[in-house]
Amino acid sequence: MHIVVCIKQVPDSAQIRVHPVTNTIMRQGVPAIVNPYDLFALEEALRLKDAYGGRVTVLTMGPPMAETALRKAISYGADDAVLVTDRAFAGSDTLATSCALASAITQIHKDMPVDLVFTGKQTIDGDTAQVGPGIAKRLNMQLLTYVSKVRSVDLEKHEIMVERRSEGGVQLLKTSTPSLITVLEGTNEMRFATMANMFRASRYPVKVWNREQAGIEDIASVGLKGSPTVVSKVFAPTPRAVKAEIIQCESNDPKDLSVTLLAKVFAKNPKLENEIAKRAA
Amino acid sequence: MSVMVKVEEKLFQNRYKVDSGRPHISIIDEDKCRNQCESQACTTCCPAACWTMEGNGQVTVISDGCLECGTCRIICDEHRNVAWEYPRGGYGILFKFG
Amino acid sequence: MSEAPEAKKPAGKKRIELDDRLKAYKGVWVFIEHERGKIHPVSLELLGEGRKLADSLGVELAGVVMGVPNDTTRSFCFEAFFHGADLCYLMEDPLLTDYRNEPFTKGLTDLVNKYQPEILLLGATTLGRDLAGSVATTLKTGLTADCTELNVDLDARSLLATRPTFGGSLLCTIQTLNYRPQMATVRPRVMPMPERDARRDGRIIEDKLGMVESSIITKVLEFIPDAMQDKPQLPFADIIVSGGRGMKKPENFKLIWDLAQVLGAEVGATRPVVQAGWVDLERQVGQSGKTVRPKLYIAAGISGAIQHRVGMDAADVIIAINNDPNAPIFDFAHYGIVGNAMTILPALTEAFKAHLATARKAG
Amino acid sequence: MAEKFDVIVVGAGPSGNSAALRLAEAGLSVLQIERGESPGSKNVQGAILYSDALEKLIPDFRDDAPLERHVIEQRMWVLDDDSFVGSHYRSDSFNKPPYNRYTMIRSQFDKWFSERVQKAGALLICETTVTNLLLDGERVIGVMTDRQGGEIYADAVILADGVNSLLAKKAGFHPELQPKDVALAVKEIHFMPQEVIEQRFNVTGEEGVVIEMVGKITKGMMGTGFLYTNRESITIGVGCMLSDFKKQKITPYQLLEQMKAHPSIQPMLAGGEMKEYTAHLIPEGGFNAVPDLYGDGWMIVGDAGMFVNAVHREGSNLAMTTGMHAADTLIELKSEGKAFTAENLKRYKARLDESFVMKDLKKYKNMPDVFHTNPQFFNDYPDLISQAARTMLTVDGVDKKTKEREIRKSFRHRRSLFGLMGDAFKLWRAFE
Repeated sequence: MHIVVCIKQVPDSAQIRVHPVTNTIMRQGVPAIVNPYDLFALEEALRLKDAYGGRVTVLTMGPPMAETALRKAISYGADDAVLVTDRAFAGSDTLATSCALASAITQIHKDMPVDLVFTGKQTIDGDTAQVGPGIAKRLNMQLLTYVSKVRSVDLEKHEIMVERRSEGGVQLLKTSTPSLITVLEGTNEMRFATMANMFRASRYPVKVWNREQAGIEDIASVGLKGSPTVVSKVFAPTPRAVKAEIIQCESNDPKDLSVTLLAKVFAKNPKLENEIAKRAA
Repeated sequence: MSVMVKVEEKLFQNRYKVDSGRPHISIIDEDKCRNQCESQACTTCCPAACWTMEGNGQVTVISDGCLECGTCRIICDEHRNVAWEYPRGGYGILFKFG
Repeated sequence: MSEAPEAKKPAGKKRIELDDRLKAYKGVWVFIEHERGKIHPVSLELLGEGRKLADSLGVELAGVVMGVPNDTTRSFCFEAFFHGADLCYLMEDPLLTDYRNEPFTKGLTDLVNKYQPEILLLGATTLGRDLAGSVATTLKTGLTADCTELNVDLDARSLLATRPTFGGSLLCTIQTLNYRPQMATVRPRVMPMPERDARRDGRIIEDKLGMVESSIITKVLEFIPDAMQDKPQLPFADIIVSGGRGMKKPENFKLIWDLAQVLGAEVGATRPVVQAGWVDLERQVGQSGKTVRPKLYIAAGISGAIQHRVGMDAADVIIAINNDPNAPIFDFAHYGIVGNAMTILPALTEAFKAHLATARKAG
Repeated sequence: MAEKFDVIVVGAGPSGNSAALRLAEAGLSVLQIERGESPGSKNVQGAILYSDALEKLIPDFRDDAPLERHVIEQRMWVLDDDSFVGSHYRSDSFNKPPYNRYTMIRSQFDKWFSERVQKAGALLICETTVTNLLLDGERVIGVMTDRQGGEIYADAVILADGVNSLLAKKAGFHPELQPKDVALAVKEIHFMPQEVIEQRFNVTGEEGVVIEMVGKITKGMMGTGFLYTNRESITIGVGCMLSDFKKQKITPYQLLEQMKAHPSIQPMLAGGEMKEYTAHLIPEGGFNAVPDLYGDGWMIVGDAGMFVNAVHREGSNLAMTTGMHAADTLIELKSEGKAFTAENLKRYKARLDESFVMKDLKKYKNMPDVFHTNPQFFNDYPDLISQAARTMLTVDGVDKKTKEREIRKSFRHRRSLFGLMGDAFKLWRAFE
């Protein structure tokens, strides 16, 4: 079984702060990490490999420094790693990204047929959840999003059974391979790499492909040209014109403050008073 | 001059990868902290306020916000009651600037 | 949508030239999501928003209903009319029983190609995101996920889709260039629910799916509904009492629960509090948690970081309690008390109790 | 099959990087193990880089090292509760390349340094904690890590694992540190626009300022405060002896917060945004606290070996120099075909004794004791000095001669004349 796991190197968005005064984004010291959602996909793929045998190839598109993310994936136990990087990819939106990744998967497939493609459910920087479905459609693979568990794989029949999270419950789905699975978060915990894999990762020669090597002939299908959407504006949320009315009273006693507050709130929002009274009754 | 400081506000700016369920610092003998230690210096000198003195006189440590400086271990020189290891590789504080 | 956006121009709208072929695309569509006999509220919220977009563009608003052939499915068209749709595209087929990507993608893609809407909106739910991503790629058009605000640039008839980015620290506006339809998914509870008007009516246009079961590879073997435990339903709560890091200790969160109980409210929390394990993930309000739209939101010990704000600032009334008078929460709360949440909360709980007792006597 | 190397270097800070660089350049097989996510992610320093030591290792370091500002001005402040008396030393000679001192941000610097090391051929493995040394009798034959299959072998292990020096302790090479031998420093980094920093500190371009502070900010504890200007940020911190923290039961972040609120310091930080809060121990035991530095198959370098000159606030340069000498010792022995035995590794100590490292430490060897036994240096004097300045500078109709007399009186009042002379003598002896 050959599983390709698509990962992305992202800024650790939890570390991004906006300057309170100037409202500008502060990028200093924001480290690049493997998209946390992708780690669930990688671990799920590694578990399948442990159970059924086969190989796991990690794939990413990004700047040269994204190699670090791939090396990390190797340390967890992935067998191969491919970095697709080219200036032509700059400005790619999700459609163009899925085009490039789909093409790279086709190239990987030539060396060793791909049975499954795994990705995280979304990235933490873009949060779009579109690249996975995009790759599946381009490669004409069965798409299984928000998968919480891979129940079984039948290699001979090319069948796979998964649990998929949907609104209000879980769908038990059966489909055939090749298929693309986006993995739900919290479904597993990434393993602690072995020493042998740490050595392997630090010596592994990551395959670096440019646009041609990734099999993308049409330059207009990637980068800015291949992106239907464009970011026209990035801005900080505007502060509400009127600031909070700060409740004050002479005593500054919590009790008096509370009573004053309620009187003010209910005087202005009589409906709210009825609402609360109704609930409390 | 007294200044209100919330160390949580400071630690919030830091980046951590917490190894949940595997604290890297622990108390060897809790009874020693309660009954034999007079200074309980760890509860005032830890720069990340990981150590607290509970109402019942017991000292507890929660190492999630630990800056891995070593103060608590060295300061416990009379009792040597702190089991102190570095966190597992890659876990713990991750300085953005250092 | 570019994933780590850099504005290509400092600000404002992008001048977009549209091919003649694409000028034929007209109308605003909302995909009506339903599961087990109920419309997902986000679809109705989108009808309200779609109505505004359609009116400003001078076009019709359509609902798209796909499901098994029965009265319930058909009744969703009428619900769509009551909430603002002018017409509905109805596709009924036994293959559309449970949601599966393949038949729904084909059905929706066919409808788009046949009737050519200029804007297509879906809820940012598991279903909506799955379907939107597939349809957009199949149509090779642009899709903006998780929007919090929609507008149109009338000159170019271009959808201006605004969404949080960089983990919610900033907002960005995204436009679809020379492609149609312009697709967007919108988070539940971000847009207000429109008034239901049962006198409204509309046209139903029916279409066939044109697939047979044997051509669909993925089979649903079973649906396991979530155990009916009382999971918090924050997005639909009318009153929420939330606590942040300013509550200092997990024990202090009891004060939040006490007030919530008196008000019949849900309890919410900020990300750091959830991360520290003081309350369940289900209760997290904000960018990486739930978006809420209650009538009353009480924020105690919450500084008001943007990550939290994007999840709750649509609340009708926000009351903030914080000991830092400069905390950003006071910039967008309606009422504020500067003080220690640990002493204010119990007093507030008592004040509500007393007030409700008087109200009950009077009523 | 367990891996085997000529040398394992534990830690990728300045001392470990220097050793690994040197060894790799000489063609030895080197494995460097770092417990942080990347080199620098566990490391804390003020930070000032003295170029001399690094220049010996990487002569062209200025071309691409991530340096912040070169220091053209050194200020010394003595603070009481609400004022300071200070001296500024600014010299144009500091402003002529090649510069001698730079401010830097350690996480960036260490990463850069490590890249150089890897380019030279050393293998780096991060996110891996060395938990123990592998011993064959007295001889160190490798390390044990916290990963499955974690035994790795080497002919020599260089311990560059920082001030806590857990590995040597576990192996029984030296005892636990004493609270009197380490200082605890806490600091914060505050970001603000470059222009603001330049205006506020009267510098342009890449020029920088360093302020060292003593006085009431340390509440009578032996220690100093510091403020360094980086390109777009300011580092502010305070460090005091751990034994004093313990004795006085002072909470470090409270101390820092009060220092930041000092009317002379607060305006320098106004408008900035704090982005990180760090704490670190500094080995300040000096010459007398330096442990055994070598044995069969092992050597200690950097902070782990107490190599800090507390008086001149030098550390990273000593770290680099000791790392370099440790490496050079191994390279020399290897070329002579000699084993890395304790007997042969004596040469490491000999090299250090010959270098400025030991000479400087020896020069100030009594310094720590002087301050430990004489708290007045950090307590009474700042008050007195600042009172003196205030008295002199206040125009109030009192003649200067009377003022001088008052100042002398106040000094004598707080410390007897005998005490004053004694202090001067002690200090002089320590520096001598």
